[in-house]
Amino acid sequence: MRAALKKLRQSRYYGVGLLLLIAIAIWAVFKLLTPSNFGDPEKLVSYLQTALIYAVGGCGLYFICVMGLFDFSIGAMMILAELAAIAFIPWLGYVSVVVVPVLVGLLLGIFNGVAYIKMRIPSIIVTTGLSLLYEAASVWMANVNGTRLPASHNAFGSYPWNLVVALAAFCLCGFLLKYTKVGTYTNAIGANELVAKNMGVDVDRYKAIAFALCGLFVGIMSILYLGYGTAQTPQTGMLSQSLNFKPLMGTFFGLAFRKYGHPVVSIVIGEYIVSMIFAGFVAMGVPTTINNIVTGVTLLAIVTLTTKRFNGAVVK
Amino acid sequence: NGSGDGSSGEKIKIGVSIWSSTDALGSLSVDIIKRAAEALGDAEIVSVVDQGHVSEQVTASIETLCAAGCQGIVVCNSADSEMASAISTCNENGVYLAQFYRMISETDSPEVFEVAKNSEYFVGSVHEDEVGNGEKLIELLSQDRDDVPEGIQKGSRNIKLEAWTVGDATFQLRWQGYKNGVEAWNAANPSDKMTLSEPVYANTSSSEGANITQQFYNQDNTMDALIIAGGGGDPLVGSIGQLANMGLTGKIRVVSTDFLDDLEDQLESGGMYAESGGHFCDPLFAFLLVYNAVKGNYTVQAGNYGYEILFPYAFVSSVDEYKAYKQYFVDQPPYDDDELRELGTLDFDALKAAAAKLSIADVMARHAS
Amino acid sequence: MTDTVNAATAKSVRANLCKAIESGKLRSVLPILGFVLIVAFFAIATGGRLVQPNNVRLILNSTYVLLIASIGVFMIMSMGSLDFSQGSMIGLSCIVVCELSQTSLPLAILGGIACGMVVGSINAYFHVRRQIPSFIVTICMMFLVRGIVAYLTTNAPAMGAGYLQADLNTTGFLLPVTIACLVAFYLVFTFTPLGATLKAVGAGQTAARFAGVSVARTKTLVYIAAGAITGFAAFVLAIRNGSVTATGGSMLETQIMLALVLGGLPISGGAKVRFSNIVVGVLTYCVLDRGLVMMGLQTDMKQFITGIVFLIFLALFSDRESIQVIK
Amino acid sequence: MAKQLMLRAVGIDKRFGPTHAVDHISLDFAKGEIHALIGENGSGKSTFTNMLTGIIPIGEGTFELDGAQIVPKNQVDANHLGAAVIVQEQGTLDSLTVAENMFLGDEDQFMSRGIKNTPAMYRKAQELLDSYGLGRIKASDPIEHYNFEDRKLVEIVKSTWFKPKVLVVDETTTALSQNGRDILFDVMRTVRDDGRTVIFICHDMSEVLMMSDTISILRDGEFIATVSASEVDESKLKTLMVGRQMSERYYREDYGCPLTGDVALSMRKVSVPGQLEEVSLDLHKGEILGIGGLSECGMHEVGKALFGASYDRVGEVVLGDGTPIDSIDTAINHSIAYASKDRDNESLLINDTIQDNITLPSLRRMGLPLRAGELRDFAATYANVMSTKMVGVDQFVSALSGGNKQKVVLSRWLGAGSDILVLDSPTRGIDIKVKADIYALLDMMRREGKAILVISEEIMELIGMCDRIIVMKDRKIAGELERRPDMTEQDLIALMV
Ligand SMILES: Nc1ncnc2c1ncn2[C@@H]1O[C@H](COP(=O)(O)OP(=O)(O)OP(=O)(O)O)[C@@H](O)[C@H]1O
Ligand SMILES: Nc1ncnc2c1ncn2[C@@H]1O[C@H](COP(=O)(O)OP(=O)(O)OP(=O)(O)O)[C@@H](O)[C@H]1O
Ligand SMILES: [Mg+2]
Ligand SMILES: [Mg+2]
Repeated sequence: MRAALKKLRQSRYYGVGLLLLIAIAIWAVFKLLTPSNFGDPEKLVSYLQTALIYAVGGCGLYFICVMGLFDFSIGAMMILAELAAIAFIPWLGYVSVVVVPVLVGLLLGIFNGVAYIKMRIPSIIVTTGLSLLYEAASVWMANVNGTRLPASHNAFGSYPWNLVVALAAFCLCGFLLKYTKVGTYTNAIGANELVAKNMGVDVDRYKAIAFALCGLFVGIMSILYLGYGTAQTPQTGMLSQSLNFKPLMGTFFGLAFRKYGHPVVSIVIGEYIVSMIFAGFVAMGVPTTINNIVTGVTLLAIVTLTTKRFNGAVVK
Repeated sequence: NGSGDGSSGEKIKIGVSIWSSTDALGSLSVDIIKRAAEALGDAEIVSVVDQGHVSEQVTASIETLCAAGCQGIVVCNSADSEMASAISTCNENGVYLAQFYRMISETDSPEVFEVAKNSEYFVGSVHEDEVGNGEKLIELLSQDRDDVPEGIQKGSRNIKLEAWTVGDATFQLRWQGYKNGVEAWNAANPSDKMTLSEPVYANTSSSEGANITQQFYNQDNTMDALIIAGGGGDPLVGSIGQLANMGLTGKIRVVSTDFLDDLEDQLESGGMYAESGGHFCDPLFAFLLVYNAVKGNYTVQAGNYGYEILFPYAFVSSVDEYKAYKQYFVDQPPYDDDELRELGTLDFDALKAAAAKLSIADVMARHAS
Repeated sequence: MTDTVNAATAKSVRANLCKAIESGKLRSVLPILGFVLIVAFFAIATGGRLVQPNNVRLILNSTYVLLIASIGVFMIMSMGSLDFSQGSMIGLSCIVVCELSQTSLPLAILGGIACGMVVGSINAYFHVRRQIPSFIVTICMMFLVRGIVAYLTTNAPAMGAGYLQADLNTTGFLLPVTIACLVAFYLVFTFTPLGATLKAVGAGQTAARFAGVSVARTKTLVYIAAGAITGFAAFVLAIRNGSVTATGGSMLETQIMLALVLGGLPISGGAKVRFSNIVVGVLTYCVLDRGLVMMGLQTDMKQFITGIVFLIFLALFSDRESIQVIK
Repeated sequence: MAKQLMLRAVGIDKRFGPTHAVDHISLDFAKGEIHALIGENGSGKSTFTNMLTGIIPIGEGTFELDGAQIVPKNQVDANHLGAAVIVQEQGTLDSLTVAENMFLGDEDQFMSRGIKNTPAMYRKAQELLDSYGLGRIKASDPIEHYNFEDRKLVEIVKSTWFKPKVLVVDETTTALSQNGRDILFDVMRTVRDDGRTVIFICHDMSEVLMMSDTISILRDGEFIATVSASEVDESKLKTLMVGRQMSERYYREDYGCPLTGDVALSMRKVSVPGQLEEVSLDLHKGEILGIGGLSECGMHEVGKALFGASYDRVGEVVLGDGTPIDSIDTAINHSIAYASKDRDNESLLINDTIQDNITLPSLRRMGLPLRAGELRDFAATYANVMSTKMVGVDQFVSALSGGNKQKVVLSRWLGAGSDILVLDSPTRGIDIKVKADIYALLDMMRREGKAILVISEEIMELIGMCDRIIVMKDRKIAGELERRPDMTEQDLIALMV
């Protein structure tokens, strides 16, 4: 029995299975509480819509969080990328909606990476500082062509195009993690930077690459986010930071289930759980402010359950 | 004493404390104040502080603007009690203060109201009748109409409410208005009752607006109306877009107090049912209140609340109404430079009368040449 | 001949300077120099307005909450941990203070402190006992507690009793209270083993343990104490604002972090932590922020300059040598 | 029969600050041999091989491998050039799969146009594991699924599958069980029989003699001699390694000093999971008690257990008067001192000042308020008692040499007025002069009636300094010896193995 359990735990699908079980359990709770308003197949599909958006961002953050770094500028990057997309529509049309956010994301990602590498300052701090600049830039960008995405350009806000873009992003992320050096090296740097360096991993380079990739995925997320919401107001005073956390939730799931493999799937299911909880609260008609509380508790619980404790561990 | 400085030919220095000068309503509000200052010639906007409606930043912004040498400040605060700090700061520094989009509630915050009354520098408030606005929108929703697209001709009975941030003072009042309206309807029509959902908050984000709309419909596909209480326009854009995506345009009545660029099309297609707006002139009057106080066009006396201007909302619920609104509020400013200069000389009663009079018809009368 | 002597002196001066920079002595006063520079700049740029006594008082008024709340975060960051839940925590404590102020003032203060301690101990439980990185724990808590704050203020802001604002909201009361907090903490930090203990945990948890520092207990107590301090800061906040809305304390955690880093606090904590980081950092942050407003800059420009100055200061202050792995 | 040359080191030299870790070593390694490098701790073995395998840059000199000069930039580069290493520390990384670990830094063979052929990589890794008889390890599993020993075995495969011309095995055996050792030894023999070369670093002389063909001895960074394994025995090797007749005054000279009956600290049936099993001992006042044994015998944990620092300890540690010592806190409060073997991580706050390091455990006993001047004087006093070489007490410990670091550790406990000292490897990596100072200090404290427990890997130190020596083996006490002039290393080694 024990051995079987151990074997199960070691199975490659244990983590994904566990997450799915958690998702189903949460679905069941809401379904029981509000049978008619929640959880029918077509509704389940609609919950996925927002989950997809944040999961794409979560994939990007995964590259840097796995190294123990963080990027506090993704909210500002996203806003700037979206506004840039809107700004160039008159010249580029649909191309602007797809290409510009990705380029802006990538560019700012590279910028973050280079600043972090060159200045040798903790990433949380450096990206917070840079987010101030990006926020300021988003105000200027908003002056170019306003803050609204024309309805004629919102195909990426709904099925099937959002799914196409999201799936492409997930595949790209999975591919990068499994079929390029980036995945291996970011993991290796996360596990032990000094050992990785000794193995010939150019640590600085791969950290910069990870930041660039994070930016790239935030750019892709911006396509979906803008398509879905079709408007974006510039934000200042670090208010853009509130946009950091939804993608981060997914990344936390990805990290918590990392040791079981399949980080991308974990991120997507994780975001789906978050999205489902929100929908569940709307369905029950209870104040959705509780949603934040429940999301916080769920996340803490999951991280707690998946954290292995050992004596004398140095945790910061 | 700050107010003494302005006499020697220098410009009158006015500061603005606002939640954000970069979002839709915020930038309109700041622009109209700046334009007025320019037109008047002898006033300058020293600084605009974005405080994000975070209480401590609101109080800090008043202190900073006083330190910056302002003679008058206009503020859109987030909670009544912040005004107690703000007013005492202004009292100490001899700086005139007026609120826009806000007023101090005598019933909810009697102490703050008292502070305002006792101040010689709190000039007063310009605000909309938010409760009335809420009631009016519900009234519009309840009516059967035949001059609108087919799917939304019948009066609404199942209304969903989308808000922006939790606990925002303006939202509280509008919400009260919605509730009053629903109650009034239900009292009058016990056999045909109306329901209003709990508010769900979209945080001024269009994506969250879209998501909420989707979840409202998921929860209850018999909904026939959606109120987007505000949030600067983004949540509204997101919600309308989502309804369009779900093929529900022209099937669910959408009302809001935020204005859209493409309102005409939306009204035509049934994407929108009605809107209240035009309130972006409100900061202008707060500015004028302070400006005139600094100039000495009237004095602020301790012992009464100060000057209060109840700013009228413009309601738009048909294409024709919008056309007029667009011509006189959007395409050209409701006051031209000469008129602004004229407003800058008025005493309070005249100012109040001017504000009360502002409507589409009023602008039409002044500008139709 | 004198030339060579001069050259030699110049050389030795330069060598000494290099040495001073290397040994980190100069680096530890750089933030103070930065502060002086910023004050001097804005004093000139605002035509002396910044340093007029009355305006100094006005600017100080808005620093009290930040100064007090920074003490707790300072302790946490000295140990190399982080706390992002401060903003939500102060919001919640402030609600408690406001509600209890209707009953009695001492009860309100104690209630606020107790509330902060509860949140702090939850942070401590997950971080210390469950060994989850503080970054993750406190971000989750930030969400969770913000949700509670929003829930409690859904229908109306939590209103404090009138006397809070009417009687206590004066420089004459708040400034001494803030100074008292800072002095009290300074005394405890400098003249008891607390300071050495915090730095030791930041410099190396394992080694600190073998030198008799109970790391788990220290961390737990510090998180709880930081909660208590934040709870007290919530009392000051309640005095200044009179009520709490759903956004009460929003972004405070980021402001504190930026301020402390501007004050020269190494984000990994440890030996180079100084009490002056708190005061210098908060004042620099506030002078920068308020100074730009006083110069009449637009939001976007103001923000842009803040960002640039922040990054420049960082690049100059941060001590890169002693950290091998920068996260 | 002259063997062909595989590797020639010419004038290899490395300094760390003033430490001359490797002093112009020239050495030849033949094809088809297992060539042991032996020498005391700190004699430069690892530094030498680390330069060969790209872990640290070469200071001076050249390596010629199979006729061509090599200058490896990093470990992977060295692998490509034909030199590989298995180190003692864990060299595999969490959160990578077994295969990713095996090919870390060496993915290029599976890359085409930037795309990694992961299935091919897994297949190849699995084939390699199978060929080493490690089929139970799955190449696609995350490495966390395996225990320390299995991970070590993965490292062995990782460093040898590509048939390096020179394989360095640096103190790897201590990490392995018998079974793992057998696998490693097989690998080493295969390499040799294949006509390639193994450089074998090991402190266990019997293993050295069993496995190697040629033995080179280093001492204090200098090359001493190369001998054929068949021509020497352990004692000869030891003499070569130590290379000096112990001066009479180096260790203490007295014998037959009777033990006081006063027990200062005792352990009763103490077990620590995986480390100790039912160990009991008494430490008396005025004695130096030595604990010896091979690596991994559990002796280091004895020190931690006595200091209240072990996790999950069962059994009791009590003072002479019966006061239980259950935490570091109580230990320090009852004047117990502890210096860890892992000086940089467990003894010293490396990134902190000398002053902070010395005063930290004593703060609790100083009256409040603490005064900066007093603290500084306190630190300076005790640092000077130990004649620590430093710029000042506000210097960072990280900038000190190994010996001075240890002096700071001892100053700290002198300052704390400790009566019971538990010292783990007190002279590890320390030069003769400082060693002698430390020995003198220990002897003086003994005579003052303090109780001292010395855990040491250096047998001579135990014989020279201790009143009693407890030898440990496999987490248990294997025997105890009384101090006597004619004790030999063999007496202890007999108990250890
Ligand atoms: N990175 C370093 N910085 C400073 N000194 C070093 C460094 N690495 C080694 N040393 C010093 O160089 C000398 C040789 O060390 P090395 O590790 O090569 O010895 P070793 O023979 O391998 O010892 P052991 O048997 O303990 O492993 C020692 O005095 C050591 O303290
Ligand atoms: N890890 C290190 N990092 C930086 N500098 C070091 C390091 N180790 C040693 N040093 C420098 O080298 C100098 C000598 O250190 P080292 O340990 O080599 O001395 P040593 O001659 O072996 O003395 P001791 O016998 O006391 O160990 C130190 O003063 C220090 O400046
Ligand atoms: Mg070695
Ligand atoms: Mg040394």
